[in-house]
Amino acid sequence: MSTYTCELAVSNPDELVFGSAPKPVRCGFDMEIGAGTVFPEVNFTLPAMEISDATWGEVVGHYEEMARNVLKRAVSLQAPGIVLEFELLPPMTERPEWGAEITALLRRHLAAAYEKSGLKSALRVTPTDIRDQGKPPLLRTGEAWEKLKRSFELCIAAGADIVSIESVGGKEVHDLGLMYGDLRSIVFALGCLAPRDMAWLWDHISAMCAEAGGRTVPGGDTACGFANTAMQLAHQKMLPEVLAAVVRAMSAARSLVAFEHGAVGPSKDCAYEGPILKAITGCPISMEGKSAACAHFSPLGNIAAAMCDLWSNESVQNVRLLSGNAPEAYAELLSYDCRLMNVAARNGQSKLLRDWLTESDEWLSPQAAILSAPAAWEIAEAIVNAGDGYQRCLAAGHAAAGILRRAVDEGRLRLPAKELLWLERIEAGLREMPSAETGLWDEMLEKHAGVFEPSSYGWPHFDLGH
Amino acid sequence: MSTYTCELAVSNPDELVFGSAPKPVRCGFDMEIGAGTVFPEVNFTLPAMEISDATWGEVVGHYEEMARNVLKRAVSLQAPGIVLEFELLPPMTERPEWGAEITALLRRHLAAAYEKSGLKSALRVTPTDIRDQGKPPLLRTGEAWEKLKRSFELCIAAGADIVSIESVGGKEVHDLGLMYGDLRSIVFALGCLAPRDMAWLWDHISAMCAEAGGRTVPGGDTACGFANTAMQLAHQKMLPEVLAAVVRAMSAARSLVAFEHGAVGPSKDCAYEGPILKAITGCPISMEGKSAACAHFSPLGNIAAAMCDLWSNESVQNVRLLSGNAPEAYAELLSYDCRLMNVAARNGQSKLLRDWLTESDEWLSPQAAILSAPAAWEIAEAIVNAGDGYQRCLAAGHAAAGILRRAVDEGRLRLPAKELLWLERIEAGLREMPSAETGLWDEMLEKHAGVFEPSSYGWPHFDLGH
Amino acid sequence: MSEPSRLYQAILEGNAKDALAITQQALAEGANALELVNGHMIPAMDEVGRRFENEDYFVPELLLSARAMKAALDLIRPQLASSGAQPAGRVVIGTVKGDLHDIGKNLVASMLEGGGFEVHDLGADVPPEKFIEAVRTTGADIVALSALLTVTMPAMRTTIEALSQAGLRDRIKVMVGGAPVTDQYAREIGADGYSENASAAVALARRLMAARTAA
Amino acid sequence: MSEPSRLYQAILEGNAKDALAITQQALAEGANALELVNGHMIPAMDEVGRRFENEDYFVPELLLSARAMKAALDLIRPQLASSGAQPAGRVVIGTVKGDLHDIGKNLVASMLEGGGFEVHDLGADVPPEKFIEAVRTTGADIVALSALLTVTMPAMRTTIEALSQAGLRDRIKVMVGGAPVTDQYAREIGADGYSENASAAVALARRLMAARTAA
Ligand SMILES: [Zn+2]
Ligand SMILES: [Zn+2]
Ligand SMILES: [Zn+2]
Repeated sequence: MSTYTCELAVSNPDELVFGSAPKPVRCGFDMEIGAGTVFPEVNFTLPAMEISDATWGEVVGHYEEMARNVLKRAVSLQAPGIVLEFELLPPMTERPEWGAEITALLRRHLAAAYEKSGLKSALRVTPTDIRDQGKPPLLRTGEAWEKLKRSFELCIAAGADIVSIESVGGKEVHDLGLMYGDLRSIVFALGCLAPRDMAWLWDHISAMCAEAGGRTVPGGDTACGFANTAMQLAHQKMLPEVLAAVVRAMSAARSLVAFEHGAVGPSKDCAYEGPILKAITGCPISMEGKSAACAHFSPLGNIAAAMCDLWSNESVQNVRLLSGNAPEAYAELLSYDCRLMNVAARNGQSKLLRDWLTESDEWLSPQAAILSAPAAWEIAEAIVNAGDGYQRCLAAGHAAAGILRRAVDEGRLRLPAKELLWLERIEAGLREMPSAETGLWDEMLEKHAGVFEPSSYGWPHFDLGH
Repeated sequence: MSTYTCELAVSNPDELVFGSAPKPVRCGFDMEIGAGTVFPEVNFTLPAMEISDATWGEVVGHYEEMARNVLKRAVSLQAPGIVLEFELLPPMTERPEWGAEITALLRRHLAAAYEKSGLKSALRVTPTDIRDQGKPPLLRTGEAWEKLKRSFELCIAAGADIVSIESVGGKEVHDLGLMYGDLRSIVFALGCLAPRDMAWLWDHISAMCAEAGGRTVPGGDTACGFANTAMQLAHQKMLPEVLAAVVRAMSAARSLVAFEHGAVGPSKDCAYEGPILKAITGCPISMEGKSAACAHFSPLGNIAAAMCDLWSNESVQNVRLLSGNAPEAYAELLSYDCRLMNVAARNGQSKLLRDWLTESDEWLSPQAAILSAPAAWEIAEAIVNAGDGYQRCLAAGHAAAGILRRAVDEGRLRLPAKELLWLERIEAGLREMPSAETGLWDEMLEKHAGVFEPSSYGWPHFDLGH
Repeated sequence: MSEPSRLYQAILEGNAKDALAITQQALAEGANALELVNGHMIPAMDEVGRRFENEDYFVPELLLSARAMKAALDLIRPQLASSGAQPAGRVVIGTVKGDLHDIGKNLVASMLEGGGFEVHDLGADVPPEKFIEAVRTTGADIVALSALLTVTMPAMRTTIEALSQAGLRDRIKVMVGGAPVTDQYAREIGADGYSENASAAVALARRLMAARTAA
Repeated sequence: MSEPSRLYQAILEGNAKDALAITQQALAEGANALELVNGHMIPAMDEVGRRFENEDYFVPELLLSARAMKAALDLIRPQLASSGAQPAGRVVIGTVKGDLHDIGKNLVASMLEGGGFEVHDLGADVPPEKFIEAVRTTGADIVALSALLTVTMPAMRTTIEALSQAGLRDRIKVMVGGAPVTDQYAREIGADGYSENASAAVALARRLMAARTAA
């Protein structure tokens, strides 16, 4: 049922600004996302603790407390609206009833705040993709998939307004590719495996939302397990930044597939490839940056906000800070970040603030350099002009490497020698890739025998052509 | 040796912007504060733990870890410079050698980062004002003062680049004034008691800096124990916000005294009265707002940044977050906040961003309404046009109440009935105050007998006139 | 009985002068002291607490009411004592060693007094020995500990341990509070209860008294 | 002896093909297996570790070197075994129960192998019983536990407790690591050591082996 997107939703980079998306999304309690206002998306999780029958009461207590505090803060700061994200922990997907119970709990809090204080809100629920348990992982059959499916069904029934996932199809190969700096495996994972799993998975997720009556919005997917893994390894100096940058761009070709199979946004916060997706699909995006420093460091602190429609802290544990509990503190921080963006928008100056947010980071890191509005737009255009998932992935890689090369040549981006060496390796590696994925399958089936399960990706019965 | 400041350092509100102060301060490792760039000021403290001989090794380990992580982050984000604040915990002032040991440790880390990575930096050290131990507190004699003095001496010798204090003179009366909403006691504390202690104390602090050779800068004081107490009680709905706003304005008349007795800035982060001080003295100021939500909530998240020269997180404990330890996460957050301000400044648009930061908060809280550049300037002008400390305090109170009243009358600021009632009470209370402090002393000596020690404020031998 | 209704009103409005005058007159007219307290004064303070909880009252209103209540109560106390009436409970309260902040603690003390408790306020920076001594001399039912700094929180644990070692732990209930304190921390250090704010503290103290009687 | 110098170089450059060929030739020419390992291969991996620590090498360079080392080592192993040579130590490694992440653990495993340790990698989501069984069957000196999620950290404690209950705790050293793990947490749960990153893990393993021998 797939059709590849062949043109961009925005006609030039200057149409890409925070708060506004060509296709806003209505959901939850009177929320309209991407229609001119940036809203905070507050993500919270448990402190270090075991999740078991014995501790379940305590778990519920944590979520009660977090919801209460976050919403109290949003009301007190007169936030124009708020999205809560509940990212299920693995045991809550393993036992789908648990995830559904917390979903219902959070939804109750949102309903009460809407009724009592008129606070607009929506609840995003993100089951854990637990299908990576097997070696090789089984994606389309077996207990893990059954539980994951059930988790979506129950969370949708329990009141999720938006559902998302960080899907893992292809990650088993991508991890190895990253660790060995092996571009062929990376491209195979992002361009051949992941899109096939995404298409299959998102057809299911969209169908579940539709079957439940359609009030739950299929949000989007994130290349978290791919591009954020690369970003974190780069942050720890384990991988070159240029590789992380190129992986990020290529991952957009993968994450796009969710939108081609039913997702309508807001995309998931940790999908830093969001601006590229927004340029292609016109759907609103959630982003995270400096105010997610509680969850991870990044060279994208400000630039990540430049085109966001939701602004998130990614994840913070319910630990005590001096002011109060951390989720409440982050609700405050995000609210003020959003206020500033919304003031600029109110004054007709979104683009100016966007450009400052961009200038702040753009040339201090290759990972930032490929996420400016012009760069995201250029990569987006390369993607829609390419053929199948594999070719889109390659096109994104070429575009990103080209952006970096130009910036280096023109002296805007200064890179240490070891990064330059890797940029050359990547350019060469991309040039050496076969022009069609058919040229890659046999090599990869042999090289990664036992690492991935071909039938999880429909092999050998899928259509390799466009 | 006091001379009252009689004119403003800036000629109109539009000269009040972030990053630039008429009188920049040079200190530490090649830092120039207020000369065009906003720098992060990272404040950190211990997690909940006992400080004793037995735990001292662990204490030192925490500070080592915090310094290492914060500086690593600043280098990694290419911060143009950074200020670390070490706020001594009470036991570290009680045993001055402890505070000095940590000071030396932090200074070593700054020196190493400067040498290895060229990171510009300065170390602010803030001994605890432990003179409030007695009932009534003895401010000018006794063990507490001796230890406090020794703490300053040793920390200066150990390498503090900037020293500050949150002085407590007058707080014993102010606390009671706040709790009973008793404006006469509040004005007496802020206008009569506190300025006398400040003058005496800052003469000593400035002299200690000068005697040690002058490389340590006397930074400034904060009305934290007064106006932030009121802000926190207002946040908890224990006090009206309008009272907190008027107390904030009046507290500027108090904090100004430090500058008239040797302080040159940067003022202390938690002194939200900073913009008023900057307008009067031209000295650079440190401020905190949304990125200090780890330490306390406030209705001043963005507006607090509008005129800052250092941007601080106030205080964060060395607890673990998902990304790493909290002080490192806050170093990242502040760095990005500063980058945005510095980008706007580089583009010649400081005033525009300042106005957005202001518009974000200004009419959502009376406490914000009195901190816009025009409001701060108006209060500053009222202060310098008044006579002695008492009259300056009253003038600031009148100015703030006037700003709120105009905003209410003109419909910009909407207040609930119970806040309006208190605004009226405050206006009436201010009108009923005697025109000179001589009319207040007997009443207060009787009312607060045993609460404050008159000789701690020089009574009866001080000059009550200008 | 219009006088005590006026007493209720005077306390609610925080008018100490009126509260005193009305009480004086009522006593002169032979009103029952216990009935004045239980029928009018404590209900007035309950209403004050309710308004505070609802955010209709700020602290100053609450404290002025507590002050009015206390003024009237001081007048009545001799009659109460001679009639053998007991306070709602006896509380020893203080901010633990090393901690000099006491705004929150003062609030709790006032609210408890307003709630009919006999309160012995030891002030701030109170070492464990002083709590022990106070429990012994006052026959306290409850010890209320406050801490405002994270670095002084461990002193709460030390104080509770000292009470145990002194053999007093079973005789009393311990309640704790203060900005950095959490319910979980309270349980960890073996306190009997935790209160998030001053007016919840009264309800907690009443619960602890009930549990004490039940036990 | 130019061949082993070339072996050092081949490992440093991560060239498995060369490393294999050189080793083969050296063995054919009668080189001493133990001398090849200790004199050239382990020093090469130490240099790789140093470069990684200095941020001159990224992980791919490091892993390619480790892979080259392993290829050469596999070739030599029969000779080593017959000469009675021992590995630097035997390590059982795995990510604890509930945790599916294993990039960090894989890195540590590779580095340890590169450092001359015999490594038994149990993979991810490993229950305590499997660690116990592996310790028994391999005669491990060290158990290395990894956790990447805060919610799975408690499983580290459970695993250590299970090793104690199985009576194995005294025979082995336990080292732990992973993003959310801290030195303090390691001490709390009774681990013998904590490592912040993969290359520090080798140094830690060596220290633990030395402590083991000394004890
Ligand atoms: Zn993610
Ligand atoms: Zn302060
Ligand atoms: Zn501070």
